[in-house]
Amino acid sequence: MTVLARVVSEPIRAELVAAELSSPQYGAQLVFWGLVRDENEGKRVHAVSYDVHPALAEKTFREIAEEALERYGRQLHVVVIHRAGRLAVGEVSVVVGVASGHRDEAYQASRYVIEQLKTRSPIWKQEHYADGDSEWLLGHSLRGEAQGHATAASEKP
Amino acid sequence: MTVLARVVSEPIRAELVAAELSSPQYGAQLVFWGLVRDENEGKRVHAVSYDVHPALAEKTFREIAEEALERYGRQLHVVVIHRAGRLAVGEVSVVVGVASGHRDEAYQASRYVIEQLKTRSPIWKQEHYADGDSEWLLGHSLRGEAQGHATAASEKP
Amino acid sequence: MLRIDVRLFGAFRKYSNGSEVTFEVPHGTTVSAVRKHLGDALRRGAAAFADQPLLDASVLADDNEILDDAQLLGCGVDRISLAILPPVCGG
Amino acid sequence: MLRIDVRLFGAFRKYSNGSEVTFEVPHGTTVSAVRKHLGDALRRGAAAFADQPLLDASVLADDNEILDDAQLLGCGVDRISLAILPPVCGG
Repeated sequence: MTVLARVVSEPIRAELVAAELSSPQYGAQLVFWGLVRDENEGKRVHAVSYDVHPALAEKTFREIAEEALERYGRQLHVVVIHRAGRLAVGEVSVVVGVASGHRDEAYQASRYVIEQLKTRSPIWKQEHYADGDSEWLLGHSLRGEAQGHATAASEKP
Repeated sequence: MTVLARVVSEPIRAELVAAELSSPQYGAQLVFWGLVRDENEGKRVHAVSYDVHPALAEKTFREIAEEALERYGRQLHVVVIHRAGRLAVGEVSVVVGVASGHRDEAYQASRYVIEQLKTRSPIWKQEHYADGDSEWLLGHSLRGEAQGHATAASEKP
Repeated sequence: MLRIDVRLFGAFRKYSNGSEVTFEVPHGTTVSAVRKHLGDALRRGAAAFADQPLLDASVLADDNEILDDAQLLGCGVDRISLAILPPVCGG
Repeated sequence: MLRIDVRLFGAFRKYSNGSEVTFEVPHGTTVSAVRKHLGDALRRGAAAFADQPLLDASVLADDNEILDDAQLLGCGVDRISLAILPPVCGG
């Protein structure tokens, strides 16, 4: 098993993700790309700023990926990369890549990682609108998340 | 909604898939890559030959993609590309890409398309082994698939 | 008579010339009867066919769709092109 | 006294200098009490804080983990660096 967990301030390159995931023993790669949309809840979005606590975020990514390996197979290879800073519409904010022998565990692990990432990672999103306004989006409280993955790890699939 | 369905004899390029899927209104892209593994059921695999009925295969891909749009959202964008011919270990045999506003429908549509593709597409796989032997793999009979998607379309999610 | 060219795919490529097999049937023959004729034609081939279970698990198709066993073939034409599709395993 | 630097994230960047806020508490103060001190310090700031529900929904963390409310801080040191993490929405 291997896990790559990164917070980056430069654009995420597809070739890097592909290279990281490829290996002759993997028959399946599943790559989720999250992108900045031009619209949210009826407002025209021009750009998004991601504020990130890098050390804690990378630690959280690793914990989540380890949980995925525990649940769906220790031979999985998981890559999690999240952008920090200001992103234009269409730019990639997050990548979750899973390589595995077969596709079933790739789909399950990929979904697990992205869902957990969204509710547990110390990352915040500020939308910049066409009208010049900006807003920090509401999110998931981390209260109850003390001792890291306690909440998620106790809830079995 | 849009659907791209192709059988190709040249290597599938990641940039082409990414370009095809990108659009400012999509917040999620999920790309499944099927690759030739170096092993199957205990035998060392050197290469795989895919025999394909191109016209029927592309029609089947379009039908399956349309079913996915019907089930998971008509705004989805689906790309299905399958290689034909002889592939070395590590080469991409199939790509299923789904772009959507949100991730849930992307995961569901992606999984639907790959599962249906594997059991309904007129594609056959011959494995070439390290010992020089070759073998056509057993598969799913298409008997009962007359009138195209009748079987799959009647079974609701 | 109706002349039928059947393109071979997958495991059927081990038989005949590896590409197709041609035979004749009366006009208005059912798909199910054509399957039997195909078996006979394959058994007569250079690389002789001896895999009836494979044929039983296969379907005949034209370039547009899989054909139903009860369908009648060859109305108004003298020659048609079909394909024999053994069990599939793409992906 | 224990000097605490709290790095601000997300919606907290609207307050203080947008980067961090510093205040002092007695040694052995609980995380939960530090949260109250943080509120007071933010309310004294240049851009004054008036979003107690946000603070209530937030957690304090060091560079390694989220801190439990009952934990005591500042054993053997005079200065620590924390972060206040409001509700998250990555991805």
